[in-house]
Amino acid sequence: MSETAKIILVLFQLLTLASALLVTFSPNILYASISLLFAFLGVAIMFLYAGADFLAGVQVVVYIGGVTILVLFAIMLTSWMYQVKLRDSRGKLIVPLLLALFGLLPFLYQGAQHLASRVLRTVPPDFQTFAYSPKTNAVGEALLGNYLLPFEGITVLLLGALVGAVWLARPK
Amino acid sequence: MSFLDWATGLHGYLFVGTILATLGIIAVVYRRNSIGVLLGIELLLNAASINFIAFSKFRTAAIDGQIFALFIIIIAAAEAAVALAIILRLYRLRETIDAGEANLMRN
Amino acid sequence: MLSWMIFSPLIGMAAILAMPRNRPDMVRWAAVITTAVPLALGVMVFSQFDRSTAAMQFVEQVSWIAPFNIEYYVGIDGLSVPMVLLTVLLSFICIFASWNIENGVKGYFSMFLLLESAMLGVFCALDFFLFFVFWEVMLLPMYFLIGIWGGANKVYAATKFFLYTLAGSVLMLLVMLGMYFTTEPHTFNLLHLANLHPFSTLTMNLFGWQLPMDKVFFVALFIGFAIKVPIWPFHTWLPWAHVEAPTAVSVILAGVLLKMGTYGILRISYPILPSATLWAADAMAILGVISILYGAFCAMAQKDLKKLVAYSSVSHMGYVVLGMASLTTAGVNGAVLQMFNHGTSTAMLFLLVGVIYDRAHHRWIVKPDGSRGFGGIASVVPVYTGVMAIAVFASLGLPGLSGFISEALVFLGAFSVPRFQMYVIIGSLGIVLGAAYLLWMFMRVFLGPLNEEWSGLTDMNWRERFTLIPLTILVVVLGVYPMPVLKLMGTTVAKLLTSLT
Amino acid sequence: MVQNCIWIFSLPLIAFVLQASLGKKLPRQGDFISVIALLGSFLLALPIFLQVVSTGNISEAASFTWLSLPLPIPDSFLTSHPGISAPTFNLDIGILLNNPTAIMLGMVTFCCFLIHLFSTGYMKGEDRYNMFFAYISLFSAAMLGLVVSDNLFTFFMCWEVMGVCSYALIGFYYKKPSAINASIKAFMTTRVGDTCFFLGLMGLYIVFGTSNFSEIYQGLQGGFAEGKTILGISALSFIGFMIMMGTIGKSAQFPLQIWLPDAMEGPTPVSALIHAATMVSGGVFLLIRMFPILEAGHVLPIVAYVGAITAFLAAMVAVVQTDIKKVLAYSTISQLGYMVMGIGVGAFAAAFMHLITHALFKACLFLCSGSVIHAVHTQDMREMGALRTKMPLTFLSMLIATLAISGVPFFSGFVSKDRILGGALGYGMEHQVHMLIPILGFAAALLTAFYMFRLIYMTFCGSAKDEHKHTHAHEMPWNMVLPTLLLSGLSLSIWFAGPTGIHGLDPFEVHWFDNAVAAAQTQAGIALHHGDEHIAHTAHSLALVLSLILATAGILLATLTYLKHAISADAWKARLAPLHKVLVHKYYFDELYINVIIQRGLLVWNNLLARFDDRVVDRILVDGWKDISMAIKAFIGKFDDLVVDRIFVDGTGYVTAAGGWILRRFQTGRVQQYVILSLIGFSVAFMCLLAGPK
Repeated sequence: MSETAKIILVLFQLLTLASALLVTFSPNILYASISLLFAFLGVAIMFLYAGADFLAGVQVVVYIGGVTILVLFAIMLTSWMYQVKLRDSRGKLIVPLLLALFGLLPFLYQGAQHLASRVLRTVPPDFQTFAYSPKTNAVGEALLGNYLLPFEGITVLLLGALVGAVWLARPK
Repeated sequence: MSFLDWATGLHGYLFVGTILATLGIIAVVYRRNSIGVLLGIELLLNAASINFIAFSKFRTAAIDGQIFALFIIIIAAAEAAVALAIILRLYRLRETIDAGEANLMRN
Repeated sequence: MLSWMIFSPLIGMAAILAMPRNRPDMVRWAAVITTAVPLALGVMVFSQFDRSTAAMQFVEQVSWIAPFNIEYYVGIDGLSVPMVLLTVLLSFICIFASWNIENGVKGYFSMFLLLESAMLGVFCALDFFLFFVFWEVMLLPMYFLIGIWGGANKVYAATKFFLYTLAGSVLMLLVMLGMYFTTEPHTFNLLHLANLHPFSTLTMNLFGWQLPMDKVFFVALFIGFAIKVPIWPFHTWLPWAHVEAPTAVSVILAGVLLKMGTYGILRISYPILPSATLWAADAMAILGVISILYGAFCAMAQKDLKKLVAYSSVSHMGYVVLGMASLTTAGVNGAVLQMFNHGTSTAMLFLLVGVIYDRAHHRWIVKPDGSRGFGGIASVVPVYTGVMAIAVFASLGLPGLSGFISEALVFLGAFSVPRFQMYVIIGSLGIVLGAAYLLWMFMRVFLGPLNEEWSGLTDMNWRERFTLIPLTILVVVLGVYPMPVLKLMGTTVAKLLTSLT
Repeated sequence: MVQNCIWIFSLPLIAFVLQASLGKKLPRQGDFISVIALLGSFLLALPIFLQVVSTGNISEAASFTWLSLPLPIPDSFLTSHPGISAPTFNLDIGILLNNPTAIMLGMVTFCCFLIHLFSTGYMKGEDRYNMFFAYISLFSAAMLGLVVSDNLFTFFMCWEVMGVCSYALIGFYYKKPSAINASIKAFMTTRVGDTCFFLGLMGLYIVFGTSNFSEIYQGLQGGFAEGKTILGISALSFIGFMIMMGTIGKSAQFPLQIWLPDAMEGPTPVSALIHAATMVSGGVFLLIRMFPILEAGHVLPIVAYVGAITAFLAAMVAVVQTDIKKVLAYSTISQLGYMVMGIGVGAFAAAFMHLITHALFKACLFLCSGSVIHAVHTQDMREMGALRTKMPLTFLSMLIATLAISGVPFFSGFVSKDRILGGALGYGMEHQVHMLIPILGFAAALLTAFYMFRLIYMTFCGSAKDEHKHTHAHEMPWNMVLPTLLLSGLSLSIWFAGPTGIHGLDPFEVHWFDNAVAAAQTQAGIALHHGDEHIAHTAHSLALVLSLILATAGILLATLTYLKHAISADAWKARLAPLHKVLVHKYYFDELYINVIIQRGLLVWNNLLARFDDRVVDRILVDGWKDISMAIKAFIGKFDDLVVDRIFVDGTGYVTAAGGWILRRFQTGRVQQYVILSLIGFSVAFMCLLAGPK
């Protein structure tokens, strides 16, 4: 990868992180939802750079197109946030923050780095060809080949969720 | 090795994944608004996908990782739908979607 | 034959239990027939018994619990034949003696028959386990007979009797198991144990002390049997049991049950633990003499007729123990004869006390408050007085009646052992005291001016006379010519003593 | 002859059985059965007696094994000696007919028959009339059994049966409390003596292995019992002493004489039969049978002393008695004392003769007193008097018997008593230290004469004290008078030693008794130490003179005080008041035995022991276990309730509840808090994983 590509990737990673920060800490839920959108976009780009182009597309379609809009709808249907600004438990954030910084983060980070360094010791032979080859037909073959059973299972799940959501949200 | 190599390599992907996961958990835990909780969950799921994709590229160079990420995305969508339906129901019942109020399950 | 004799009462019992409740007379006659069967068998046994050998006769041996090689091993020899005859006779008589039991007639007679079969079992058992089983089975009916049909505080007496004897039999159980496990081919068979008797060499650890095994076994068995005899320190249950038991039960208790203890010692302790017997002979003699004197002294102080006779039984059984302890031919033969004679004479005494109790409903020679209980009733009930005189003089040891011969033999046997001579002289005081308390009782109750309160007494009816006639005949005949009974036991006692000396 | 003995012995026994069973129903209540039975026995005994009188020697025996017990012999012994059958311990009983037996048979059957005849009259009209005859015929059977038995075992058996008969007969009027007390006192005292006799018998068995007389005699000669000891002392003296105790009990000698006077409660024929002629003399007969043992056991001196003391003491008390039968009772004790003394000093033949003569005249005395009592219905001499005219025949026989007993020549008493006193004097002269024995003997002789004549004068002579009784007195019918006359006839000395009865001076000397007894001694192998002839001869002649003087003195004194009233009895009584009081109370023996030993000693001890037995042994030792177990049960119950239940079980419940309460606080219902908690848990686990060992 060329240098500029790497820079673009880093930029998008920073975008993802910043939007993720906004999602968790912004007092207004609407802003949080929109920042979530951008976070998904950053993630899609990262997928792209990781050679998962089909997934990046799916990500964009499903997450950005679907889930975020769904969330916006939910916000509008529920708490007229204009009148009622849910008072976040601002004061109480100090404890989780500390916990995260000193408790969770160092260990997750150290674990990941340790894992990564061990993984990178052996680079798979067809690294290059895989990284930059289109994956759609591979995914298609895999879905209907090795992963036929989960594919079918997931369809049943979607059906269940669909029916459930409709029944749950029906008007009285 | 430079910062760029680091960031765009496996380490960068894992670093972003970790941060996203941590922020996701904090959101889930401390968001008063149940929709905020939902957002947190979405973040978490994406962090997982990042990891799958990263390892799919840097470790196995095989499609499996991506298949998993695909399934995560599908499930996340279904889950979001159902969750929002529950939130609407909650709102209709309790006139509020404050996660703290929904404590019927207490002792 | 023997098994028929032991278990025929049980068949009778079953028949009685099946009878309707409202027909007491039917139950009574059934009981009579049931006890008549062993009596007949007993007579057959007596006639067919071979007096010349000391071996077991009428033997029946069937393996009962194979893994622990416990056998149903039954047989009789010179030692058990007199006892069996006594049991069979007394049981038959006691059925008639308990003719006026009113409440729970079925229960009473079934318990009685169970008691009879248990007693016969004990006397015929040759397997230690079987012996112990019958010993325990015998306790049960006695407890109910005294506990339900007894006198004032009958429950106290019944419980005391039961627990006291049970404590004794616990010791016996321990010894039984001890013997079972120390013998090489684990066996309960008394005859094998007698041949092996390895216990004299072994020692056992008892609470840390290293004690010779046979002596420990002997002492334990002795305590178990002494409670039954009863010998001096363990006798306190006897007056209670007798005072509270109904007439027929106290006849059986005195006539047969007291002999179980001495029979047990002769059947088990003597042949199996000869060295321990020699060691303990002195102690037994001393205890015997103490029992004689203690029983006599206490008897003199009693105000209740039955208690007096009970204490006299303690005294008479003291003679048996003294005779046994002397380990001489005359002594042991005398002891076994005394067991038989005491059985008949005391049975008569208790039957007679029962007769007067049925009529006057009290037994006071002198009422507790000092006023006269009975007085001068001889003029009112002459026949009763006559038979009572015979009974009194028989147990007194008047020559010509059965009591004297056995006492004479016991003293002869004991006196021929140099170191027992002093005991015999002290024991002979027992004869004088025996005469004293019995005649003093006879005088206060029968002679002297008539106490008007009891002028209404009626003399004995034919049923009561029927119960007493056989015993009187036995007492007189055995007094004049004791050989029929002595011939039975002679050879067995000789063999027993050869194994001891 | 042995068959006769069996019949002599069993005839009265059969009479007893018949009488006891069907007595009531027979005419005259069956008294004729026993009288005829006794007559039969007498007639059977007569030839035996006559043979002894004529030939002076009879000796037959027959025995059978009554009891045999196999002795423990190891089987090895039997197999090695096939010939011998297993040895057994045999107890043989049978009949021994030798001179003493024959003489005794003669006397006993004769007396019993006469007394039976007498009692048919005396007891007429009494209730239980038939039982009376049953008892006396059983008694006669027992006495005869005792006389003929060849061993000490049956001797003892008959001895005790006699004791029971005397108990039954003394207590015949069982309605009178005094009678039954007397009967039980008699039985108990004799029982004490019998037990000692029994122990002596046991001793015999140990030493000789048998109780047969002839075997014992041979054993003694064969030095069978040399080294043997019982309880340390020599076996023979132990046996001798015990047998003497038996005699003391039965013949009412010194320590145990309290029962005989009270035995007078029984009807008079009983007193005559039992307490004069037969039973009490049975004791002396035992000494005669067992003389060799006594001699070998060196017990004779003790016997002599007992005899002498009894004779003297009893005579003293007889002097102050007012009841006619009591006087005779004490005189019997005194005469028995004489016999025992006679045996003690070795005058074996004299004692035996005195036994026979005394039986005859004492029986006569009792029967006469019986007639007197029957006539005046009282036993108190002070209410009698001048019966001489009313009852001449009874008076005559009583006078003859009194003369005999007080030792007047021409009468049998003199013959035997003089010989005893002679023997005693000889013994005294030989062993100076024992001089006391003859002195007591002679003193007793004086007293005997005195109280016997006192009795005669108070009853028959003088003035009638009680008119009413006097007028009613009348002579008895033939069946009561005849026996007394016959007995008094036999009290003459001619039957025993010639008319004058003085040895050596008498022309028509009769020696059947002496040679019969001499023959008996050779049979028994008794070598009587004759000491040196000279002393014996002088002693006899001196004794002859002395006894004559004393007898006349006694009679003189009695006539002076009671007939002529020259000496006032009351004055002497006042002067010797303390002695009189002691004598009246019979030396306080009764009080000593009855009140002290029985009442305060035995009965108190019995009540104490019975209470001890009830309280201590029963309550504490046995029921104590109940209390202990109750205490343990209560403790365990409490412990179980408090500790186990409260602390452990409820405790855990409490802890869990508390835990539950704490944990509940965490279930706030807010999902987010659950996530936090799981996060904390996750991080802690993660930290452990990383910090853990590599």
